[in-house]
Amino acid sequence: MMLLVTSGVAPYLAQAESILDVGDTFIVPLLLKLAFVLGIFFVGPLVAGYLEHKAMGRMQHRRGPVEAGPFGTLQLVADGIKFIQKEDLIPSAADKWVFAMAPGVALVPAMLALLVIPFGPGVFALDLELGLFYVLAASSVSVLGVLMGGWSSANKFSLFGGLRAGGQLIAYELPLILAAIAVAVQAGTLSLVGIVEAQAEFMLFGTGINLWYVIPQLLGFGIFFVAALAELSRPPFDMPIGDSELVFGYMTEYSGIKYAMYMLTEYAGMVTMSALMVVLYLGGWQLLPGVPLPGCEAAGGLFDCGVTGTLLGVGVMLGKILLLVFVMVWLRVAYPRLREDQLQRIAWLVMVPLALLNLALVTIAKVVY
Amino acid sequence: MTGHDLVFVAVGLLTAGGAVFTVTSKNLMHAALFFAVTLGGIAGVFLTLAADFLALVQIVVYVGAVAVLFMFGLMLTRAPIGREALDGQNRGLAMAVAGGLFVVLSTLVIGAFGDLPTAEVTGPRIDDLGIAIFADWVLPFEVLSMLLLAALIGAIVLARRESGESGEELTVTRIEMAQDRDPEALEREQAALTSGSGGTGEEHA
Amino acid sequence: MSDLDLRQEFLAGTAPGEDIAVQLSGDGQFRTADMSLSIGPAHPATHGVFRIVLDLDGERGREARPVIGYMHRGFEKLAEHRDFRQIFALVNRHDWLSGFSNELGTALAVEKLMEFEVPDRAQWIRMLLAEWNRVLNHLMFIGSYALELGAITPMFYAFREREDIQHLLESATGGRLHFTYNQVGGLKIDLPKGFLAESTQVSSLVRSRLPDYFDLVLGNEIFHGRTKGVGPLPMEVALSLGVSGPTLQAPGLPEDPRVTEPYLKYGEIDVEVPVGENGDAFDRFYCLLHRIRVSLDIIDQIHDHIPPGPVNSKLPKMVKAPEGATYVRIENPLGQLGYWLESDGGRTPWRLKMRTPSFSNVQAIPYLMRGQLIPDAGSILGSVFFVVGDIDR
Amino acid sequence: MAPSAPPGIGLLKGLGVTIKHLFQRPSTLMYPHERDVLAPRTRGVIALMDENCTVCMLCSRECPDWCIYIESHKETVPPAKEGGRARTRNVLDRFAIDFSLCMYCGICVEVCPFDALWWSPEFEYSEYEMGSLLHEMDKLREWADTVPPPPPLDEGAVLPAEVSDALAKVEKERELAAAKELEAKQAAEAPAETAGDAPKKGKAAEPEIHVKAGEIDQEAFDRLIAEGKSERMARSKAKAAYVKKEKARLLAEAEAAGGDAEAESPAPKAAEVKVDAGEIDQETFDRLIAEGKPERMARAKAKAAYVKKEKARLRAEAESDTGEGTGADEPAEVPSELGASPEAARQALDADGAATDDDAAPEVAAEAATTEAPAARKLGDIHVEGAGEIDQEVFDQLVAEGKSERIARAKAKAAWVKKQKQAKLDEEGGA
Repeated sequence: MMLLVTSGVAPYLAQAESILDVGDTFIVPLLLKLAFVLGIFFVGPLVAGYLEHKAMGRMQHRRGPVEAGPFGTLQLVADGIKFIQKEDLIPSAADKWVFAMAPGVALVPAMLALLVIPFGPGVFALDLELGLFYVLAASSVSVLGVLMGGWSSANKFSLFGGLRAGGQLIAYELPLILAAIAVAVQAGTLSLVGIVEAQAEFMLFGTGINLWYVIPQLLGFGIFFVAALAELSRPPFDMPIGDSELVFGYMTEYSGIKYAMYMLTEYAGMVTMSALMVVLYLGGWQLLPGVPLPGCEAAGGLFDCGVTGTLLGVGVMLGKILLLVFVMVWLRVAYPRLREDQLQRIAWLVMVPLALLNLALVTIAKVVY
Repeated sequence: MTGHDLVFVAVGLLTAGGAVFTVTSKNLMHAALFFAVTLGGIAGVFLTLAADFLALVQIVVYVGAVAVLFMFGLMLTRAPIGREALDGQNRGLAMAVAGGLFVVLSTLVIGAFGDLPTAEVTGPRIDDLGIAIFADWVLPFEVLSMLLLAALIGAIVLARRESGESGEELTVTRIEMAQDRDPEALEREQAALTSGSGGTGEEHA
Repeated sequence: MSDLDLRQEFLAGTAPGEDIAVQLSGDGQFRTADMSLSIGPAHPATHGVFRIVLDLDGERGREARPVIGYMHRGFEKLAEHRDFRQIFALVNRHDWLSGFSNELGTALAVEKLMEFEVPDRAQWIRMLLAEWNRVLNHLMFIGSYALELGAITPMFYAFREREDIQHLLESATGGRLHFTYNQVGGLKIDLPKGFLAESTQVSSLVRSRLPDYFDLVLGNEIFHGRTKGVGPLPMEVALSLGVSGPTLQAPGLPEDPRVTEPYLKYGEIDVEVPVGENGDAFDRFYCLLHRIRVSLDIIDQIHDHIPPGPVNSKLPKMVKAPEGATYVRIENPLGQLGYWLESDGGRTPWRLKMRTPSFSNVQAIPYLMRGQLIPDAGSILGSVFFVVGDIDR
Repeated sequence: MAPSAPPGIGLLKGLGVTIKHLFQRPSTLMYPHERDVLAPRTRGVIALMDENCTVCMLCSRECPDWCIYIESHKETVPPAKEGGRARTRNVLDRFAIDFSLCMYCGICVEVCPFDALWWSPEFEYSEYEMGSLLHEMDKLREWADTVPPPPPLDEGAVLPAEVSDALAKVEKERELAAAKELEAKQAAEAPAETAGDAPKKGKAAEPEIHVKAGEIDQEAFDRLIAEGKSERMARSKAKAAYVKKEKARLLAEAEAAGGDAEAESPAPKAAEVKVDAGEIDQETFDRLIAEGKPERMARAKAKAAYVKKEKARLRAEAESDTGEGTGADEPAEVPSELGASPEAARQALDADGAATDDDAAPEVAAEAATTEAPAARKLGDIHVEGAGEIDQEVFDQLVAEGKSERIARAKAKAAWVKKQKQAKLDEEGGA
């Protein structure tokens, strides 16, 4: 992170329009941005986890957590404290360094991915020109941590979990990127903020109706969503964990804080991927297509919104993210797990051709109009 | 020396260190991990040279895919978990090749760019990159993609053929496998083979 | 379905390192290193202390060897040292999900040996409770099988229904799992007032919730993908292995002692036997789910039939079965339960041999698992429906 | 097999089922905050009424895992009459059940010939140490306060012999009382001559007197202790003395109140003495808590106290408005106390079994009353000979409807039996 900020990315800081750029010093906005990203990183997964607990509970005809805090809201905090207290076990046959480093390797990229995601009008740490590509690159590194954990545990179940995770990630990286590229082609930019802007300006061909990309790219959205589920190992693609087959996959031997780090990675990934989908397909922080947020009517309706507009924008964005997280939870509740070979088959025989088709269609449409 | 130079040196050292550990590591898996570090370091080098796009491509393709594929392959084979000596017994040759390459490359680079003045690095914009690839260099690009496709198909074909067709006879070197099989099972298998009952496929169907 | 199999001819004359000719067989897939994976005795997929050793090639198992006996408690021997009143508390524990049916089998065996005439009312009530017990058991397996395939929700729904039924049974028997309600000659005590009304109510409640399972599990495409064509058990193999219950009905044989050899009053009511077509995991689950429906139908029929009268008959102070032996088989929730009861005229059985459905069903596992993937191994393991206590006794 | 639906429908249905439940009320019971009402037959914990125990050792011997420990000694009881023979009897010293071994089969409760062992639905007695699961006599006695009355049996049930005997006796007495009332009426028509009434009344009142057996006569106790008797002995004697005294007192009271013939029923109708068992007597509860008893125990006792109080109150109410002619129809005892004799408890099977079953209180109460009344016979009570016959009409109809022959026959049989019963019932009603 230091690397990014201090070196090549520094020039972009100057041109960024983020409201986090207060004052003209360098260090204050930097700290502010760090705090913002870390805040999202630690609170987002908690909220997502709480939503999962509660929604899952209610859908299963039970209540979910109720005791810790009001309505059980502090359950995950309590879990975190428990994880910290637990003994940090390392199997004697394990490769200790790799074993210890693996959760961190998985965790850090998940954190870095949040750097460029805009959470509201002007609320982002960085507006990279390559934002989309950057998020995908960061999330693809996470799998190294999973593989390291799976291999170093010296456990056959962990090994299988790692293998499956590796195979799954390689298989789904391709459709994910292809679907994202289609969006980049349509928007004509790789910047996430730019994509949101492009969505605000996109009109249905020949008419004046503003639409989000989810309508013209419904296929791409579907592919992206499924690929994101697979990339995150969320049910019905949770074979790397597959508790009834592989005990707990690559996490079998982990306990205490390291296990918590893996879990944090998963939930942070859910938040990141949902945020990415909102930005790419669901119009970012816009409330409705073609309707600027109150307070944002000036300046093209995306920036310079004032306090109310900004807060509203952040609220809309978070609401959309939680909606997508809820859908992920919903799928987890409703479906059994697929088999690894079925997943590969879907990836290579269905998803990749469809993603290519989608890309081709979008490119043709882009060229024609 | 500017801060920029410091970062560049640090990243360069990280890359070089990763590379050294890759070749000296006694554990195959560690070597693969250090290799991933090296690849990541190279991405860092690109970044310090303001080639963001290249850096990200480096991460997606090499760290996210190639290194993962490496480890994937190692896990599928019998990569030893834990400490186990690993020796290709080609050290002299490898060192000679690596050393020669280093000398040749550094001579070339220093000879070609050594006298250029240090300037503020400004990488190319992606637009320029795209235009360059798809306008000026479109032919090499297409040729390269064809090559890669051919390699891909070739790999699949080779992999399939290597394991042979059902019923084919191959000459292989016998390896000792009997320690985990009881002799009776072997006899049974042999009897099944000699009676010509075919492969296991029929039994399972 | 099998892998490419590299078979080496182990000739006496060759030594390791020498070149020999080998024959290739299989379908020409990739070949990877072998691994022996021990699933169990404590593994989430085995629900109990049951162990299976898989020889793996990649994720594909070449051979599966079930290892049983981690839970052997010597019930058969224990029963030889407990009198005919006490063995009821033993037998309802070997298959802890079908306590009532186990008791029923024992009671029938002892009564058959003693040539005891059981009052009609007791027979009908026994049937009623046995069917409720069957529903209880099957609900458990619906939940656990779905869980094995990664669907977490059906378990919770199943337990909700189980709770209602257990409440009902508790009001009559006092127990939730180990009912101990049967005794030689009938039942311990009559049903409490309002039991039948509540039973009708619970029956319609469970029936109204059955569609949830059909929609959530049986109709799900992912579920189809995981179970259809997985672990098919042909009829002749099924018969030769002695499997029973849903596992035997899945290949299409409507074998069910309730119909083929009616005991109690099953002859007087309508019992439907659901059958499958291919004998695969899907069909086994299909049969299981439909057996719940059938049981509810039976329960509704029984409600109209229960006559007034006594539920037990006067017994001698010390129940002694006359010298001799008998065999009784009944349809337990998981399949056919047989009790071979031999008495030397004393107050305890001289020998009580249990032919338990789980033990026989588990025999099919090595056959079914050969050449299957690990996830399919879980799918198969869950679909032959066994209770570990019932395997090991 | 299931009809094949278009692809994707199954997935959507799954989503539908789960989202449907999102908007339903969860079925969870928030356990420590809410408690379930367990069935009276629930095998939660075994309670001991040690005063009923005769140390016959049957339970201990029949226990499949030998988890009941009994110790006793013999005592010589001095002859009742001068010159009689001294008898020996067993005195219970220790009765313990090891609940870490118990497998809750209930054989001990079942075999106990003197109703000393009972099942209680209480289940919250887990401990941190295994050894603490060994419940000694005092603890087992405390559980006895939590034993609910047994539930009434199903309509079609044949009552156990002892219960039906007791009911027959009650019926006989009832007839006797009716006859006497008739006589009394006739007598009242004649010029007043009430001298013969008092003894009759006294006699009628005798079985109605019921005393709480748990208390002891302190005076007698002290005296016996002073005489050097063992404490146990003294307590049991004092208990007996108390019971005797109380009975005498109640009898005297009854006689004193005896001008009015219709005020002769200290025990009101069973159905009226029905109390909501869920409540607790706060006063008792607080007192027990203050005494340092565990909360659970206190709650159980307070519950019992509440039930006791309520019953007493209801009874008093019933007594106060005996203007109506409830006099002769309910001589059945109300076994409100658990220390009651086994016969009383058995009668409770039918009489006020549902007293604490607050769920079904109203209708069960009504039904309990009808069970009591001899005239209200139901189909279930009637026995029909020859169940082999079938109702041809029904049979033909069912066969015509396409039912299988077996089903049709079974249903027709049931229809025939029902018809016969109805006919019999009508006959009786007409007669």
